Amino acid sequence: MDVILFGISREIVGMKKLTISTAENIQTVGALKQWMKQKYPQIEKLNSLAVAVDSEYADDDQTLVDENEVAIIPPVSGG
Amino acid sequence: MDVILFGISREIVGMKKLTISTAENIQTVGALKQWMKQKYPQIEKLNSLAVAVDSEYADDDQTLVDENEVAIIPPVSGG
Amino acid sequence: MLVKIVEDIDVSEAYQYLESPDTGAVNLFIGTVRNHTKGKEVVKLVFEAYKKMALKEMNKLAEEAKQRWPIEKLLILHITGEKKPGEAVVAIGVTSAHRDASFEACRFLIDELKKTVPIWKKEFYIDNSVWVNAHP
Amino acid sequence: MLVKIVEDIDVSEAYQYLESPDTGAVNLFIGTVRNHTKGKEVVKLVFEAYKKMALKEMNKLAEEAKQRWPIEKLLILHITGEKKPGEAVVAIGVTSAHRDASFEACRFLIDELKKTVPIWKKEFYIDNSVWVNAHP
Repeated sequence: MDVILFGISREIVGMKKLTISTAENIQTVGALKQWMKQKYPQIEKLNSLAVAVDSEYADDDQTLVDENEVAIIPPVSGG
Repeated sequence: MDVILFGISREIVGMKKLTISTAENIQTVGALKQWMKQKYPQIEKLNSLAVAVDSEYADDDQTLVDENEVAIIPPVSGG
Repeated sequence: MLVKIVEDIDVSEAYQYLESPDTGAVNLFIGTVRNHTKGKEVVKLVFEAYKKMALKEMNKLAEEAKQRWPIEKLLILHITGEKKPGEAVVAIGVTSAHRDASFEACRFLIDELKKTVPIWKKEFYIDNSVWVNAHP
Repeated sequence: MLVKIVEDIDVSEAYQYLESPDTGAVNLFIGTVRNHTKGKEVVKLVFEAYKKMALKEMNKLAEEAKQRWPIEKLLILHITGEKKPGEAVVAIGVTSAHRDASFEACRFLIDELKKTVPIWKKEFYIDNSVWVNAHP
């Protein structure tokens, strides 16, 4: 599963895109958030953490499939 | 006393400036309003009628002297 | 602070005046001539001002706004003369550090301007014309 | 309706888009880079967007505003890339028949944009830099 990264989460991870092995067995948005926080503890310190699936904000219980476009959304600051 | 006129009051009177004789004995803003309404009955039909003395809105009891710049202010509609 | 009665409003110039590196928010309100009112087609508007007093009243409003909100720059422009549908007749602009003040002060200024500033507009339709607000 | 992510904002072009002979009120909000924040001098800002999603969210806000207010024209522009103090980073514009709708919808759009649209800004000071809002 590909996960795209922006802003501070891109900097924390040090990559624009993470390709997570199916062996990690991440099946939901909530599981992805947990995985991110464990792998990159600085993610935990952010004001908020959202995930977008196919460019829509997604709830924690939403199921992820390999074809989804998944993005980590750190606290927004447009305007 | 000179009285300057704008907008609909200018059109009702048919002049940009009225020069009122001292013989009319108009001593206050209120008296001027009364005089205007009697002389030009259509003034009475306006939504409101204000008088400015030296380019400030004036109360009815304000005294008028010959040196004042007096203006009739019909309902404003700027903007 | 730029308070003027002008022949034409140039929105681009107005914004240039309001720009500032010190502050983050600009709110700009532009009132324009509508091509219809109460179901009637409007051909043009003609604005007349008691210029000396209008400027005094506009400056009073500007001072009041500056008392009430932290304002960096403030602009009030009103035209006189003849304007066609789509043309700008009034521009109010407020620059401030944060958007609250710019929105609120801009709204205050246009609302009060319409109440107190001695400017009058006559609306011309195809067949007649009317001084706006004059009669109930 | 004009919703775009752009490199630069031209306020004069934005106003040209918003002009309309059918309506009387245009409210335009411009957010610019401030040269200081919390007592620190700001050298520049860099904006990054999840462009596809940002446009989707901006369009959702535009649609919501059109549901809530009688809007004739609506514009949302946001830049990405590097901007210096004084430069515009966001423009929101609403044209409507009367000023209530233009002020309220414009305010709604900028408030919501800041909450939901996936755009991020990094503030650069003389000695360091910070992703705005990232940390408590």
